[in-house]
Amino acid sequence: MPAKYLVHTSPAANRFEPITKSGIIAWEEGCLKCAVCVKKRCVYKVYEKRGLNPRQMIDSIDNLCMNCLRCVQGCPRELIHKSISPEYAAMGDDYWSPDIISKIWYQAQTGKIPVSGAGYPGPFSGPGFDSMWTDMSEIVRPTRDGIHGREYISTAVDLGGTEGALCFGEDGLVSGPEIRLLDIPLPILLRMPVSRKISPNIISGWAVAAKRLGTFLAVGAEEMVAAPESCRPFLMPILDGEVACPEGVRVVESTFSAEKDANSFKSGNDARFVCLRLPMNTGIEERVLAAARAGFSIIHIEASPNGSFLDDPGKTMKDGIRAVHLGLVEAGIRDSVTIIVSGGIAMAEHVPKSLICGADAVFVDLALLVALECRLCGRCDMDLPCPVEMDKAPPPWVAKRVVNLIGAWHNQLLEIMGAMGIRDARRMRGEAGRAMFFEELDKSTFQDLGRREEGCEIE
Amino acid sequence: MITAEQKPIKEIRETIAPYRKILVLGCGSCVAECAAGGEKETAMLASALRMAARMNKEDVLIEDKTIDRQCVRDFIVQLEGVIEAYDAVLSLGCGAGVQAVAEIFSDTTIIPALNTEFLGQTKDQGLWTENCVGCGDCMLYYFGGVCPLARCSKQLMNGPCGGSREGRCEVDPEIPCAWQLIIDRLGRIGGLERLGKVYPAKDWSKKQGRGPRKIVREDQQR
Amino acid sequence: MNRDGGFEFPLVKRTPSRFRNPIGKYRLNRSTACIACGKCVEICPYGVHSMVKGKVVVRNHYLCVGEDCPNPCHEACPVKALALRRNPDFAVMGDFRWPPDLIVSTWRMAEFGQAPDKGLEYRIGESGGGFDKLRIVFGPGKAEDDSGDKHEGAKADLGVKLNRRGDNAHRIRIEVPFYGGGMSYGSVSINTMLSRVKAATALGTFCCTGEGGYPDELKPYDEHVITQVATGLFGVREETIQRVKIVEFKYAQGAKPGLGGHLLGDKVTPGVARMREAVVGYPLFSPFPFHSVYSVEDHKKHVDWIKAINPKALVSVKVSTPTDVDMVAVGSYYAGAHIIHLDGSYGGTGAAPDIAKKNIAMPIEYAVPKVHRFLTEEGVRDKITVVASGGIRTPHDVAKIIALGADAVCIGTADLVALECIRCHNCESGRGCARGIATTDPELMDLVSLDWGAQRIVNMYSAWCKELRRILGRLGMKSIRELVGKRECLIHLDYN
Amino acid sequence: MKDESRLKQLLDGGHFAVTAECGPPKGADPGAVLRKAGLLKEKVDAVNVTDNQTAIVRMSSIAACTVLLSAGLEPVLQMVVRDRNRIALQSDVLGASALGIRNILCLSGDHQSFGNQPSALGVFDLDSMQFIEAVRGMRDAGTIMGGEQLTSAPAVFIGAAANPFADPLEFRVVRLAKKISAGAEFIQTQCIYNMERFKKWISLAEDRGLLEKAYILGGVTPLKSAGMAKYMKNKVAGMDIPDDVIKRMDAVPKERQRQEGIGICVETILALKEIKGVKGIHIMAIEWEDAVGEIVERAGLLPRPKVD
Amino acid sequence: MSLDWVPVVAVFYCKNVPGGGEEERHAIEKRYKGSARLYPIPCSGRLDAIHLLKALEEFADGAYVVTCPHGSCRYFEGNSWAAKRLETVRRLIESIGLEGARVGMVAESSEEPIDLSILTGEFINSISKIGPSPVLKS
Repeated sequence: MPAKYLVHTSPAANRFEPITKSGIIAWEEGCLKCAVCVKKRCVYKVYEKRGLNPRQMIDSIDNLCMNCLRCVQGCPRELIHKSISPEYAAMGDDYWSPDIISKIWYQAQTGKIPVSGAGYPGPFSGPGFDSMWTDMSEIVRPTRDGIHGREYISTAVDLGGTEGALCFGEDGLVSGPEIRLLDIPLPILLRMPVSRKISPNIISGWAVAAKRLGTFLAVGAEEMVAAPESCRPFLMPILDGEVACPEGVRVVESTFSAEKDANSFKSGNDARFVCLRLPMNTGIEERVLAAARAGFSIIHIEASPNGSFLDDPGKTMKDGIRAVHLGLVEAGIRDSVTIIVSGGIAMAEHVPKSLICGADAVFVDLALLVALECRLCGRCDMDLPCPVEMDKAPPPWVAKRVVNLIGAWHNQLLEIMGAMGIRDARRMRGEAGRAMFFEELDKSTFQDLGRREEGCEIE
Repeated sequence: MITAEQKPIKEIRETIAPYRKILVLGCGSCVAECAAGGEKETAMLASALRMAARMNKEDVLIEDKTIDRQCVRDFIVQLEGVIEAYDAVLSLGCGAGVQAVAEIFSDTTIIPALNTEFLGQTKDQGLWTENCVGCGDCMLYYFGGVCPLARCSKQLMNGPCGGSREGRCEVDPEIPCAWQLIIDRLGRIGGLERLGKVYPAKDWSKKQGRGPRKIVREDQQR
Repeated sequence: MNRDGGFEFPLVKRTPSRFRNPIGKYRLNRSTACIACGKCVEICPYGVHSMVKGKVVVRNHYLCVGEDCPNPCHEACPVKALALRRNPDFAVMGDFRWPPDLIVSTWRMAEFGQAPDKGLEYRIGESGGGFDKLRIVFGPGKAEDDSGDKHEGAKADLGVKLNRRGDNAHRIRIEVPFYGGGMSYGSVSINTMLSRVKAATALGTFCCTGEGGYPDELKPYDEHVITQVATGLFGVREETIQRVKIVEFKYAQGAKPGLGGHLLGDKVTPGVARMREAVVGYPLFSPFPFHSVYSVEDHKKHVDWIKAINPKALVSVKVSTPTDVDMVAVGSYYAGAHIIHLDGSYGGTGAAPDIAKKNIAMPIEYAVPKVHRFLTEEGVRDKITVVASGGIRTPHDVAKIIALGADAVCIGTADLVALECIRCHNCESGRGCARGIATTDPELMDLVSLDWGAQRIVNMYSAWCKELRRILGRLGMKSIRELVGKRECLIHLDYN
Repeated sequence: MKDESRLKQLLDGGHFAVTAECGPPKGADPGAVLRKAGLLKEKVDAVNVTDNQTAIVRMSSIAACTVLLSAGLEPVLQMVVRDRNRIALQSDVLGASALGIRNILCLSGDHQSFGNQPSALGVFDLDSMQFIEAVRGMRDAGTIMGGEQLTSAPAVFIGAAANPFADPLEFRVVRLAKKISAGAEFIQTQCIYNMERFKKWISLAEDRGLLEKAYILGGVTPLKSAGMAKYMKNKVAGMDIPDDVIKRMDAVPKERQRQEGIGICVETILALKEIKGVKGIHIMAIEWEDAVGEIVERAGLLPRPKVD
Repeated sequence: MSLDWVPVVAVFYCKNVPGGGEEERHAIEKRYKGSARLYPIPCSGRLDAIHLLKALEEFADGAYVVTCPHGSCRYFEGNSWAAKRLETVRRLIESIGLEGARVGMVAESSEEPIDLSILTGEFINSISKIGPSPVLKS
């Protein structure tokens, strides 16, 4: 299979004991020391392999336990009980839930898709991306068998804009401005998270990962010195203010206001591409339109880390992306601009969902830290020592972990596209008709049900 | 099962003092059941010994390991390739275990960490009591299932002695009078007449006197 | 017991947990202050305490109903030796769709054959949408009288006729409005499979083999087996199709819509490999979709193939729930299917990528009304049987989905929960289910015995039938047929 | 040296026998034994010599008995099974007989944990019952345990102890019967203060026909003080002192308590004389041998009868 | 006692004690800089003797347990067992000559619970008085 269709992953062991959901409470007192103890019969050999990591005080009986509760139910003196580990429950926040964090760890470690049995355990729907379902094809659409080797699914996307229509000169050849595009093999770009302390080691590892994935790493212009020279073409320096553009880069990110002419900015820089960053605030669709009209062909819309508008936590980026996309479509200039979104991209499913809503690609930021075993505990912001000693993470390991995570996400993107019968990621952009939205579907299905009248009982 | 108790740390420290690399070796059988030498106790002892060594600025290596049984060759040989790295093994096995390990690893110093106590019963949570002296000639039938040799302070086979009072032994009122138990049990199961005769003197040759005892079962041998 | 048109429903037989300590919602602690007076043994209506050799012990924590108890032992205890608490183990079980209340009440139904009367929520889960926001509404004056078998619905007919085309195929009536969904040999053990099929036979309904082949052990139950023809065609042979009365085409499945079946290498044991004609230890992927089917016409060829091999067989078409599920259903009808089986996205039992479980295709609660409406508008609704599945957990879910337009439902997960599945979601890899249900490991498999398993499932469904009859009685209906598409019997808490 | 026990002859002759206890010294001086012998001479028929009583190391019982013999008193050799195995016990029986000791009282012995050698090994190879049987075998069959023939048999009158006050009461008489059937010919009992219980025991023994099979000598101990009474009640195994006895001791001033103790003792003896089946008394005046004379006199038991 | 010595205490606490939330935990660790290492546990009965020993052996000058009030353990007896284990550890460390006061346990009172932050301060105080652990000094 050609390299562009595949992300090569290889296991990258955890450096620290992961915090897992399970908390076993196994009392010795009163133990009858059964000849065939439920502990000995543990399918996962939890008790047999028991070990304590004294630095973190993490007991392996929690890490290996898979919650079958057989020991709880079998101990003749009922000395074994279960609980959720409080450290697990405390990880992250409402958006970056412990479940999401531990799944990212798993993917970064193994490069594999999380697979489990027994159906979906989660809530019916939720805010933002959790209120949409992607479509699938039943029998009447073309197959995909990409991941199994027959037809390939392309996840490549372009950065940059094209004209709405081609212009031809009198010679019959295409005239007009040259169409310049940057091709990346998957609709995912990496990005240094803001407001976290990132060591040069990590920047270096991320840069290598960006190179290996063939995508870009957006990184502060000051931090980028940490990256190896060979990775330079895969870096996207974030230029705040009038910082000079470093040599050897292909694209820079700017925070210049949209009012300023894109060309005037470019003239002072070597990079051929400029990505304009705009905050996802109320009215974003107008500002994107303005920027596009001003000539910016790549626009990065930054939402909050929890996937909401920066100025209104009640609005989710899902709606913001749809509004921007529709605004551009209505203005007839959708193809002249590439929309990259960031903020709250925490799970593989957020990539296709962002695309379906209208983005061309996404930036992954916090998830890159979580891939390195970050627990999002925020201790670094409080000047407390990092429980996973992030600053000591070796760059090759960092690169491997990130490639694993993105590789797993890539495979999951293929699953979604395969199910939809879409063979090109570019075709997925804005395909809202191939998605189902909770708000519409729920209302149209249920609003005309019966009514509860006086004296009625419900059950 | 065989019961044992850990020796005082002070005594253990004295016996291991000449050695630099020590393997603290637990046993997963009887002594684990009486919470004297199982995996957990072994880990605790090793940790305490390491701390003690560090406090006294002794440059020693103390590691721990637990095998399923220290009294069966097949389990002991699992130590091959492990034990050689140590100057001494501090064994939390019973006396039999300590000797078995010493026999198989004849060039290694084996130090007992436990005092082996008796053949006992787990009476209650954290309570073990002696039930059997291993006399080699069981007479429990005649005594209603209570052994006077193990449980009477004076090993009377024709008791009780004159010190029995309200069912307690004269030696310690904590101890139930074995003979009271025998009489009560036989009374309940209708076997009091068994006590009518004078039991002759015990044939102790089945327990001792001919060197260490052994059991040979040809049908079990390979 | 109940006689309906000559059919005799199986007897309920108390079938307790296989495990020593069944889990309930509450726990009682007995302190050393207990004087063994026996008061608690005497007053507890649920048999929680027992006297053993002069000591009182809490034998059956799991039967305690906690705060709902009319005779609380911990209050009556003369020496206050008893303390009541929520069982912390209970709280760690389950998930949004199957909260601990639902798991434990399903276990109770499987043990006793009736819904728990106190202390447990057995009707809805906590997913916050769909079934869990729908309620059955009973008109005024229909005061609840569900004591014993005296209520109005006690004799209500729960049977469903599956062949509505009126063609030459079998005229099959199932006695209960549900049958067992496909779980393949390999994904679950032969004991689990046999337990389900045996229970289905006793209940006068069917159970599907899934796509892992048709083991010979099922021979005695052929009359009640649906065999599956799935994209992998594992173990599909002419004789297997001729053995059964219903053949199911699996185009897609709710657990992973748009993806083929997936059996991880760990579970491909020699037995499984033999059945599937595959290699031991290698994962088995079924393709998606049928590579021979790209249109309704292709699909019809498929159906005709079955009809040629076994002309009397009913054909069921199992599909997932894409946006155009209504078109798919109509297409299936015109291709000659007797049953259109819609498998909603939140269901399934087998191994699936997490991303597929949650995000692809719509929940069954949306799909059934859509299909029901479209088939009705097309004028063919009464010519085809609509079977719904995917996240149907309780008798109340059954009633709700039928009121939304299904004729019958297909059940998978609940069967497994009856066999004491705890929903740890680890069935897919390693030795498989640690509780011996979804495993191919010979040692673990033996944890479930056939008689025990079959009786547990029979018991659970007996409880479901009682509940359904009670609901029908309260609705003033004499047959489950009357409920089909009666949207007015439901309210949605968000739109009311 | 006479061949027959004087004590046996007295009892056979229907006399009410009087024995007393004499504890050997914690030293090697025979004079200490002779001093006690002087106090008891003519006052009692035989003198029990204790065998490392309460597990405290003293002059050996056989040696002290020999000293008594030299002073013209008849000793009762007490032997406990605590300190010697069956070999040593049997050999000592032969030795004692050779030295002219004609009475042996076979006992279990106080547990070694009570004495001044608590870390000693308790032998208990035989129990008192088996020991009685062994001695009888040596005397009557002329064989040691296991049946081997002796060149000459020992001549001893075999005694045993009984405690009517230990539990369980019913079984006490069973055990008495066992001791008698094992070969005990006279029985010395634990100190009697609880007359009621003693009478009950005697009647149980009578029911079994034991009173005809052995001579029962009731044990008495004069109390020195109320403190001693309490101590014995609470601390000494197998002792039963009713509360009214303690009250009675408490009721008199300290300096008169010894007299009161002797008074109680005399009353007890007088009461015992009236009980059918009690064939004598055994006075255990612990380290108070000088009281024995007064007690015997006040109980009207002087002078002691003579035998030839 | 050297001036640059900073005591380190390991505090194992039942997650149900007042002030036992994650944010509070961070605040406490920040407040006491490197002196406090906090380990929430689902039930104090989860704590094994080896956890305390390992803490003392590896990094802590003192190891403490904070449990929910007597009688309110969700698992009924977890905290009373924790108390017994703590005593075992105390006896063991005393037998090797380590101060018994380096381990301790506080059962919260149900009437007047003391905030974990205050308790942690008290633990650090009492360890400061005892001085650096001779186990770690070398």
